[in-house]
Amino acid sequence: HITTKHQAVRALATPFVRQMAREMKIDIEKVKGSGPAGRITESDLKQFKENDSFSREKAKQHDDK
Amino acid sequence: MVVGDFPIETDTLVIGSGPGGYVAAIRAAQLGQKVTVVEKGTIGGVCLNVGCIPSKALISAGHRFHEAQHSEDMGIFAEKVTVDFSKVQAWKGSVVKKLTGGVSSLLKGNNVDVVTGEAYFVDENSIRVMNDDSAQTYTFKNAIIATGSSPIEIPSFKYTKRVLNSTGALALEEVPSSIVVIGGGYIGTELGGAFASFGTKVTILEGTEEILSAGFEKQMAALVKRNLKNKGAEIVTKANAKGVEETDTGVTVTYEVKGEEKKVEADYVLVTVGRRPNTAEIGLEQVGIKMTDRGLIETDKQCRTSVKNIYAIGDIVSGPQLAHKASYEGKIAAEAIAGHSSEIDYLAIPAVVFSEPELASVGYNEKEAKEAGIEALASKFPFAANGRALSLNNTDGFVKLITRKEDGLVIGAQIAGPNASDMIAELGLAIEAGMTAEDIAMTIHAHPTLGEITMEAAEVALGTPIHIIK
Amino acid sequence: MVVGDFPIETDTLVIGSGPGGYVAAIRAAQLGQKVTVVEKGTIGGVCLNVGCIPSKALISAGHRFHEAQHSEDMGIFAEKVTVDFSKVQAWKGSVVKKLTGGVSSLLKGNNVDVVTGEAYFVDENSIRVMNDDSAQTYTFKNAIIATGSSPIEIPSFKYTKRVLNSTGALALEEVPSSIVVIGGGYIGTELGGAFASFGTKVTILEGTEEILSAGFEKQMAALVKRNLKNKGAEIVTKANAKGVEETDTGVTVTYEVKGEEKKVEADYVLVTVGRRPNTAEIGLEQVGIKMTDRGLIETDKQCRTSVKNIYAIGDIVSGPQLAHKASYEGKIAAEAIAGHSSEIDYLAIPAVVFSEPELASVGYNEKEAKEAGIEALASKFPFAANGRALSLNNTDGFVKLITRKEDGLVIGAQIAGPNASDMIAELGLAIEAGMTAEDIAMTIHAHPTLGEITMEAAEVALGTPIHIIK
Ligand SMILES: Cc1cc2nc3c(=O)[nH]c(=O)nc-3n(C[C@H](O)[C@H](O)[C@H](O)COP(=O)(O)OP(=O)(O)OC[C@H]3O[C@@H](n4cnc5c(N)ncnc54)[C@H](O)[C@@H]3O)c2cc1C
Ligand SMILES: Cc1cc2nc3c(=O)[nH]c(=O)nc-3n(C[C@H](O)[C@H](O)[C@H](O)COP(=O)(O)OP(=O)(O)OC[C@H]3O[C@@H](n4cnc5c(N)ncnc54)[C@H](O)[C@@H]3O)c2cc1C
Repeated sequence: HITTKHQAVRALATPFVRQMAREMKIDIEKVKGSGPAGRITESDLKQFKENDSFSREKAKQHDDK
Repeated sequence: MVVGDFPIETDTLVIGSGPGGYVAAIRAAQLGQKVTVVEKGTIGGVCLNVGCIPSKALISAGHRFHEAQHSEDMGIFAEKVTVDFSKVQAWKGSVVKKLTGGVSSLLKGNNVDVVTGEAYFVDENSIRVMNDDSAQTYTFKNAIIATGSSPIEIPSFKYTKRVLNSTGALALEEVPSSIVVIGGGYIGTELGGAFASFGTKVTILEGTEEILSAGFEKQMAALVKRNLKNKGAEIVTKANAKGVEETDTGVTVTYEVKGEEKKVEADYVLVTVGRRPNTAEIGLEQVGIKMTDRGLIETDKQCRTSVKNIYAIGDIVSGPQLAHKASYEGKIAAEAIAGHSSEIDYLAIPAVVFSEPELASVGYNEKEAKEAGIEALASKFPFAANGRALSLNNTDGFVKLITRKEDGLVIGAQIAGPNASDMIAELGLAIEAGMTAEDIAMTIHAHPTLGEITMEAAEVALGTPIHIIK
Repeated sequence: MVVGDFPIETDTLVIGSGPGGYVAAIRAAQLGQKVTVVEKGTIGGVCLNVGCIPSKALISAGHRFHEAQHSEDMGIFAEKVTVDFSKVQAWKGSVVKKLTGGVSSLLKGNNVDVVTGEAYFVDENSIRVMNDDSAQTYTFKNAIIATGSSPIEIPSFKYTKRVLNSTGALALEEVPSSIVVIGGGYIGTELGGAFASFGTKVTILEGTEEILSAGFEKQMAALVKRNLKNKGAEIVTKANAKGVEETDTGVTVTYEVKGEEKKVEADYVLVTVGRRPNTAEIGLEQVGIKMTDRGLIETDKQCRTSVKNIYAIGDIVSGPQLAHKASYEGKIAAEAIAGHSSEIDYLAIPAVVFSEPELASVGYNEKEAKEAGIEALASKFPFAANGRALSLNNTDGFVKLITRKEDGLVIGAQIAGPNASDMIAELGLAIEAGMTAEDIAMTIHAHPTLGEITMEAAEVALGTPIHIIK
């Protein structure tokens, strides 16, 4: 086959947003997209990161207790 | 032969200067690496010298020749149209030279060292480069292998002066009066089509049920077949080429079709049955790089081989053997070496055939979507209902959009028609951006342009096309 | 004249069947409305009959004629190339007929009633339609006005057999040996270019500093000018056309340039100095629809006029006088009537000139971005460095991408070059989708295609172009 697509079902985001996710060390497959057809935007990534560090922070506090 | 005693040091060593190698080298240099490219043949690799570029030049010249003779219905008459094939070849050569010269300047301009010779791995940090009268060792921190591929030779069709591979066919000095093409893949179809435009009697022998069967739909191949037939070509499918007898003036090719043995005579036979990766004679075994069972080099998402400072890109790794895939991987490898997070991360690679009409495809087609278990919708709109296509007097073709049923997400597109090669860009972008049929339908497309066909196909997907009755 | 006693009722009444009207009618019908279209001339309006389509057909035929004679450098020679202009016209007519016939069938297939005659408003719920021998009243719930525009006539150049507007120029029965074009906007440039391709001696008199100055950059106009000059055309800018003297065999046009009065003789003079909206004789005053001071109808984002059940679209409302803008508004109006939330909500309308090279523009250009106070970056890549353009032997042009400095957002693009009309589609979509230069650069574009020029322009924006030295 000379036409290929990478994977059947995967997170939807523009190439730049996918690159950003890699740079932010986010597994883009775990992010919920807010755009049409579930498209992930830059702000979805930021949101995800915030929630993520928030929950890690909380987990850490929990451990400390 | 003098063996250089002192190895030359470099950061990134690239083997091969095709669209994989030279792009990797430039990107690596842009990212601050000291780069050396080793090339045993000509700068630009297969693509620029004996592939993409010269084939498209011949196709364009053939197109001009054909069109000059066939514009009567538009009121344009040409009395006697002739080809001076040596001039065609000279022009083709000038195009190639401009591009390869350009690549050389780009490499120089980016301070990339270009070394002529054949590279052979010594160990994971050094290679030896051999040319006619010397050998020199180079040490490197990282290497990128981009040695490309070569035409497969089948035992019953050893290459000679009249049994040609694509390189030989591209170099012919006159328009052959007849040619047999073995293999109706995109290379055979393109070159066969170019010669048919010049008036050569072309016979294509294809082993499977259909030409262009890898990646293109039957409906698309059918348009190309009809066009080829109008130019006098004969296309024999399910044909098994058996052997060739060669005389001073031509060849007789024997083939079998439906259990019957047949013969066809021609000036030349062109064999285009596939290309094999150039991975056999570069000393990969010295470094223990893992291979797939098909002779390809195994790589990860960053184009890294099993040896962590050695990368491989282009025709020698898995995926379609296409120049733009090689270049894309070249950038990834160079960026990965620079420590960037770049990864092979495309949703779709376009594929184009410069036949008449042109064919272009990106992402899923109907069948592939079904096989992948996606509930998909195929929406088609013909060139014949488009004002621009009519005003170009070129209405043969269609745009077919493949969308996901649940939300209209564009997951693929197939285009057959004039300038399909230009039109596919929009759809590649749409797929990468995760756009829906609505997005395309609501984007204003200029009138009268071929892009309106794409817009209308999107409207067909939504059930509200303007220029077609549902 | 018999006046129908009984008014005929309809849901949505559309006045005019150009690309605004017929598209509105079809969309309204698709949404379940009972639709009547009134057309006083020919189905398809200006665009299909005497505008976009016939002009592009002439341009294509001229292109074929020219190319048949000028492919020697590629090795293709034609001994004697001739034009049978009556055949060109017959072919052009067949293209128009196919499209207008198509629109008629589409209207029929969507159960739209088509009425021939001139519509005149009686009140906000009825119009009278007059034709040669009868008049009939129609009542409607909603109306969409799409009466288009007509060529402006200047007093010193009254239209005659030799003083032509675009419609007259498109209908010429033979290739004129010479023509003077007054007005170097896109219509004058396109038609002048078509005749120049056929060998007519063309003189363009443009009042401002540059041809194509509305919307296209100097650099783009310069390429077109050079091409026109190569075809023997003369272009006089800052020229003030004063008057014309007509004889049986030709015209003498007087104009002033740099304070000097000059004269030029030709077979014909074509006046293309703009188009005025057809809003004067349709009884708008009967319903009290608000107009702008430029004679346009005022509308809101749903194309609604100051009278809430009457809509207006196309050349009679503000914005560029372009067919695709009319069609876009047609859909919005029809959807608004159906109660949808549709609104005029585009980021960019593309504009294309079918000159040689083709010009296409979408979104902001450099100057407009500056004027809008956007810190923008302009990134350019030439066709001459692209393999496809070289293999087409057609390298005149560039892609210029306008991105927002802060984040790389694509906000505009200008293309001059072969197939610019096809290439602009990708960039229109990129703008509507809010994509960045990175997105375009990271999307794989097929090799060798013109789309790679767009990709490279995006890489220029990022500072990492492969095929150009920074
Ligand atoms: C007729 C034809 C038409 C084609 N048309 C198209 C097309 O339209 N679009 C498209 O996308 N693709 C097309 N292709 C395919 C395209 O040419 C290849 O996919 C592309 O060239 C692969 O690039 P690459 O960098 O992997 O290798 P190549 O271009 O094959 O370059 C490899 C280079 O490595 C050098 N090399 C090999 N071994 C060594 C060594 N040991 N030491 C030093 N140097 C070495 C070779 O000399 C060569 O120059 C076409 C191919 C052919 C034959
Ligand atoms: C030579 C030329 C080339 C052009 N090329 C292009 C191009 O390449 N791309 C592009 O986008 N645009 C082009 N245009 C502009 C384009 O044609 C117009 O923008 C477009 O036609 C506007 O569409 P419309 O529906 O508003 O009106 P029109 O197409 O003008 O249609 C209006 C219709 O209304 C009818 N009408 C008027 N009054 C009444 C009445 N009272 N009762 C009944 N019917 C009535 C008229 O007969 C006419 O058929 C070109 C124009 C010209 C002249």
